Amino acid sequence: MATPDAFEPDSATLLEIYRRVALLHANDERARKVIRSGQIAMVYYSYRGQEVIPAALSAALRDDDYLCTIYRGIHDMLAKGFPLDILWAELAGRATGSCKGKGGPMHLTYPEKGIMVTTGVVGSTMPIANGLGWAAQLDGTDRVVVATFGDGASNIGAFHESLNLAAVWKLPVIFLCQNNQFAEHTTYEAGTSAKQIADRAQGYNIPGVRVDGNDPAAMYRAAAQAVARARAGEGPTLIEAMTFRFMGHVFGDPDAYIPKDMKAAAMADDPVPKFRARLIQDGIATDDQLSAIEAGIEAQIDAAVAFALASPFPETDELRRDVFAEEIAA
Amino acid sequence: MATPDAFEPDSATLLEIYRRVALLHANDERARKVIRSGQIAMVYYSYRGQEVIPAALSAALRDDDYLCTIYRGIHDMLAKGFPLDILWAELAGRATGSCKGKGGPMHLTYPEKGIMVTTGVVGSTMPIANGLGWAAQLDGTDRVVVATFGDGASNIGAFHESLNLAAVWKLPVIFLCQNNQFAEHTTYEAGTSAKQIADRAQGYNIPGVRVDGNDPAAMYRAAAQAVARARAGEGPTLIEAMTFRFMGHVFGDPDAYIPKDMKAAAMADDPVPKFRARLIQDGIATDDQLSAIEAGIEAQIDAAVAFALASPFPETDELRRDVFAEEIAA
Amino acid sequence: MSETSTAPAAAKPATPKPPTTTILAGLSKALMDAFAEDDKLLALGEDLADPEGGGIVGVTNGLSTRFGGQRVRSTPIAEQAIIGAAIGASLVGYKPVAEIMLMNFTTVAMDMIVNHAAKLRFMSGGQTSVPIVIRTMTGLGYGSGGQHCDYLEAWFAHTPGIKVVAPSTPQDAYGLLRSAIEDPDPVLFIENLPTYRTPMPGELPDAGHRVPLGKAAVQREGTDVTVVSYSRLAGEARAAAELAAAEGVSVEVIDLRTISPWDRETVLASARKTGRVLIVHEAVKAFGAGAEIAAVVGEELFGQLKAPVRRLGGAYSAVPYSKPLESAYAPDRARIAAAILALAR
Amino acid sequence: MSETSTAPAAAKPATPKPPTTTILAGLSKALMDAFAEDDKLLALGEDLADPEGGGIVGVTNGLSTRFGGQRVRSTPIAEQAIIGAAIGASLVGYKPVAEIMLMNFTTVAMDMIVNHAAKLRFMSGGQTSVPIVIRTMTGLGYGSGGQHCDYLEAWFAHTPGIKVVAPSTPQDAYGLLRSAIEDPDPVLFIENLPTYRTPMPGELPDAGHRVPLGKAAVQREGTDVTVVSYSRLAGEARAAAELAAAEGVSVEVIDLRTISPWDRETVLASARKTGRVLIVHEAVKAFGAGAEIAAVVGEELFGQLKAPVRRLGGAYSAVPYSKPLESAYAPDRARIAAAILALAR
Ligand SMILES: Cc1ncc(C[n+]2csc(CCOP(=O)(O)OP(=O)(O)O)c2C)c(N)n1
Ligand SMILES: Cc1ncc(C[n+]2csc(CCOP(=O)(O)OP(=O)(O)O)c2C)c(N)n1
Ligand SMILES: [Mg+2]
Ligand SMILES: [Mg+2]
Repeated sequence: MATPDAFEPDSATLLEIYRRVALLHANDERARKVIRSGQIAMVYYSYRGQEVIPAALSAALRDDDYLCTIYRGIHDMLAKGFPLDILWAELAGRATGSCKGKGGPMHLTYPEKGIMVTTGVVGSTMPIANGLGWAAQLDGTDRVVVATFGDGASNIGAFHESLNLAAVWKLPVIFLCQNNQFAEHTTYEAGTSAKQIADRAQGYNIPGVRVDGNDPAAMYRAAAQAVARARAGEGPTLIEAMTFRFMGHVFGDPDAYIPKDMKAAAMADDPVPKFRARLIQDGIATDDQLSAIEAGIEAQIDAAVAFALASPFPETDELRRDVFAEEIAA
Repeated sequence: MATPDAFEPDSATLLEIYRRVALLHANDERARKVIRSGQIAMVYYSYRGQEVIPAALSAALRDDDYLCTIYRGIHDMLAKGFPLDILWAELAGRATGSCKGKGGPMHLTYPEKGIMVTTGVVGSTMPIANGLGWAAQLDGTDRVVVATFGDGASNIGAFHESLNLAAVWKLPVIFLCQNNQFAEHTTYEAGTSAKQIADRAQGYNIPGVRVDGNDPAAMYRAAAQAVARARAGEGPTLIEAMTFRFMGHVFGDPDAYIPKDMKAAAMADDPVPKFRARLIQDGIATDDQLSAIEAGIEAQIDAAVAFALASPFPETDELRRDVFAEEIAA
Repeated sequence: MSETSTAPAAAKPATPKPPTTTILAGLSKALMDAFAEDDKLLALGEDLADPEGGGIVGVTNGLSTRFGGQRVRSTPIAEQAIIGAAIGASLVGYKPVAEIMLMNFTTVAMDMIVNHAAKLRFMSGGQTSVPIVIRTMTGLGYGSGGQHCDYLEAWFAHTPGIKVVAPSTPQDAYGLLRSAIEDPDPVLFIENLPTYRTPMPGELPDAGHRVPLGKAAVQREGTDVTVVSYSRLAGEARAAAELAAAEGVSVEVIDLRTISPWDRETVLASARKTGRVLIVHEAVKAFGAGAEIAAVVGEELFGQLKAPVRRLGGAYSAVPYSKPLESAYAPDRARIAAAILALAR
Repeated sequence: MSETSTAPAAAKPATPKPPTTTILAGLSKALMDAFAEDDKLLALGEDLADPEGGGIVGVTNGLSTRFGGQRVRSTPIAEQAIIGAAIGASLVGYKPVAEIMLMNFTTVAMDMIVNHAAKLRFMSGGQTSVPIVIRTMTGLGYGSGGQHCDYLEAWFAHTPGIKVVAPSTPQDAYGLLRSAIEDPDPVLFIENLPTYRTPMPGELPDAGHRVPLGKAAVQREGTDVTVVSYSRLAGEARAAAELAAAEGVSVEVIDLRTISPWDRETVLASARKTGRVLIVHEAVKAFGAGAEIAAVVGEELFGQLKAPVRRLGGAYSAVPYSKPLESAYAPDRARIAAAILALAR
């Protein structure tokens, strides 16, 4: 197996990661703005602060790789290529949404880019990801599957059953823990016994890697190495990507349970401007180039929000459709 | 923390362990004989070959310590002091059984000796054991709790949730895995990814100990050390006790899935006669002394079986009792 | 209160606003009072203790500060471990109140609840018992979609050995929770999330107040139609009864309060009187708890009813996200009133 | 066959013994035939492949040898992982048949079954679907006690998005399993363990045989009483019908076969004809599937029935171990016959 260094991102890759980071960042800012404005009411789990993880990960993935993600997963999905217009239409509960308005923010799905499941139940990405990995194995493709989940989710039974099965079956699944150090209001220490979640990999005899998820190059290396391992048929990897969520658990959370200095330190180290400055400093892009990228993103989001708000709500008949393949009688 | 050597069993302890081994051994032989004779029909999970584990463990426990065990758990219970007469009456489904005949072999209970739960659901001893440990903590006693389970059970979600909670809460619980190398018909390797189950302890930052469960002194040392740790308020231990079940999964299992030489080797190394010979060789007991113990046990079992078979079956009214504290209306 | 004290002296005397309180307050007070009376009470669940904010909605706010972090403990996200710990402690004299944050998450703890909590008394021949309360919240109305607001009471009502309770008023929330805690057997206690903070008439009861398990409340008397409901929809049924009254139909509203064991006597007595029964719940109608009630009413009062027993319930689908669909999913006061009028016709 | 060929030539010609087969054989053949026809079929579960004995009861015996260890896989003891793997593979074109060894162990996989398998089509707005079959066995009669033989079909019938099937004959076992596998949505397939090997009349169907989901079978025609049942107790109902016939009561026996969606038309047509309905299942009576059927029959045929709809079901307790209690727990042919006679009176 190659060492992580073999997976060093080049400049083009870093720029591509930044493009995704900028998109994720702008979209989260917009989502909170739209909620505050009252234009869309939704239960929203901000991922602000965690953008680098999926941006770097997805740069190591292909479109036909699969993703299973969670309620706090819009960053994962956007990075994987979820189209903005049908995302926003779904958030707004419109008939034009990816799920016709039936799923909502916690159940976004877009198989065309491999975004197969979004779940609101802690831990439940992992068992399903294994099935997608089994399918890839049977298909004889080198597709990989990513299951993302939080630090808190590493304590639930589904985590254990899934990592064990993936290891025994040598499935091409990457278990990506986004360790933002809180599970709702509970600190890492109050819920999690392991010194670090990556330690749990030993119990499945698979690699366990802890990485600074806010460091684009480090995150890319870890992801690319796990992807290479999975594509080669060598089995699953557990990645623990360290990060922090800036906006509390759910929109409106006053987050009094977060020590003030901890939060201040994390926000002072905001990975988005830091990455941006780094690109300029390293001569990978100019301020103007990045600003142009960002402006383009804002325009796309504008259009998507407008599309969503102009779209119709679903007919109540939809309650009878998609329960089964065949429509249910009225 | 003292090293395992500090817990070396003395001669009296070894003899006491043998007394329990002999009881367990004789009772299993009798159970299979009684089933074959047609006197009692029951689904029976023989523990033949695993006797040393609970015999040595229970020598390190007190009567007021708690035990949660499984369908293959009669050895655990007898070692902990389950009375033979109400055991047999329960096996026979009689009103005089410990559970009035309602529980049967998979749900034996005897709180007077701390035998709190017997479950037929794989993994389910562990979550409940934690609650008993919490109670001990709250009571301010130094009671400990043992949850026993099989190697296969180490792959189910309840295992993971329980070890994590016990570790975070520093509960006085000993997680005792009786690794007989098969889960029903599935080999260790086909179901379990860990190199050894003890490795999983690292994921909870607790001690994980692998021991030859068929070696009375080694098993006693491991158990006594875990008990001492729990009593001292230092938290849980995971013990993986290596063993083998001689009679397949359930009475009548032709066990074609067990490699013949593996089984032959295990049976040639039967821990019961080996321990017996060792005691004589080491001058801890004479053949006559041990024979006298064994004869006494046979007589007790005779009496218990006779008691059971002479006892009445429960009245069908019992269906309305013990559903709730208050009897249900007819 | 502030209204009367700040009213200008010259104004005509303000009619004192009738007091209101909330289900959330009722639940919190019930826990506080019960913990103060019995030091064998424990509480556990995710984010339940004060360092974690005293519960995600605040029901247990203050409890750990007052009664200590050993008795009131936040847990990892591990529902099997939560219920297991509650069961274990209850086997040896404690009375744990376990919280499963949302009812949909009972799905990861069903083995502990159904195969263990509900059965250990029976399987042990009465040697052990499991006096636990499992508090859980649910209910649609806030756009949480398919995995966060199911009503699954029918599963537990179908499980011998566990009782199922669901209050619809602050006073009942108090009295039922106190009774559930005192009950010697496991009780599943279902709380409606969207109405936690809805102001409702009356004051918080004092510490002696109990509502016995298994006893329904006739919340409104009437002669033409009996509506049987529970949880949030009992409130909608009361509102529907007023709408129907305006159309000249006299409605008796029964809030079951306990779903299992349910109060047959009260329901049958009312049905005998009115001859027309409508059962309403938010859970999926098909194979819902209402079916059992309809089956028993139909059987016991065969030939004595004036109309078929009708049921309203949730649609046969997952709960949808989009607001218009979510609103159409479950019965509301208008649909209940329409069903009442159709029955009375 | 051996009987006729070994009969001495001089003996009077032996009446050929009518052929018999078993549910176990029906299930095994259904899997073999289906796997041979569609290489997207997968199977997984504990001890299911041939190195592990081809299933603890042998239903899948030979499958992995014939179709390969990649398609037919034994799993760790991890029911969430089993159902999760089935769901995942089904999302991208495979058709997994997952086995949960005993129905009581669905309790550790309810999240996967209820929150995911049953809901993903709806929540994704039809973009994904979950064409899996979950085979599970259950049923009392062999002294397994409280945690190994519950019938929990009512839980799943109450869950929109999953179908529930339970055969009572070898031919239906074959035809229903084939249809369940071909169905584009998740199907819970309930097998009765104690009758797996009971010889039953008829031969194994050939590969074209299908029994449509949602269609009941009128297994015996009659005019006085309709008995509705499924799974093992449909067989007891047929036997009870003969006992009742001896007393001059003509019984129509309906085997639902599919519990959700159930065949209202067939049940209502029969009920209209006989005017008397008895519903029988092994599951706990209270809040059982029978309640839905009774509620619908009572509602649809209000004023047209000759007697109240009656139900027989399991006692309100955990399943007891002791033989006399176990025998008293669920209806048998004698109790069913007695209920038929009481209804007809
Ligand atoms: C089985 C289950 N239990 C509880 C919840 C409620 N819940 C939603 S998010 C959450 C915290 C999850 O924390 P973590 O896994 O660290 O992810 P994060 O939200 O920090 O991204 C909890 C407890 C749930 N959704 N599912
Ligand atoms: C949740 C659950 N799944 C499946 C089973 C069926 N089952 C009973 S025993 C057993 C094997 C357990 O193996 P192991 O844990 O190694 O214990 P052993 O029987 O070897 O002592 C299985 C799969 C069960 N009882 N519970
Ligand atoms: Mg987190
Ligand atoms: Mg084993």
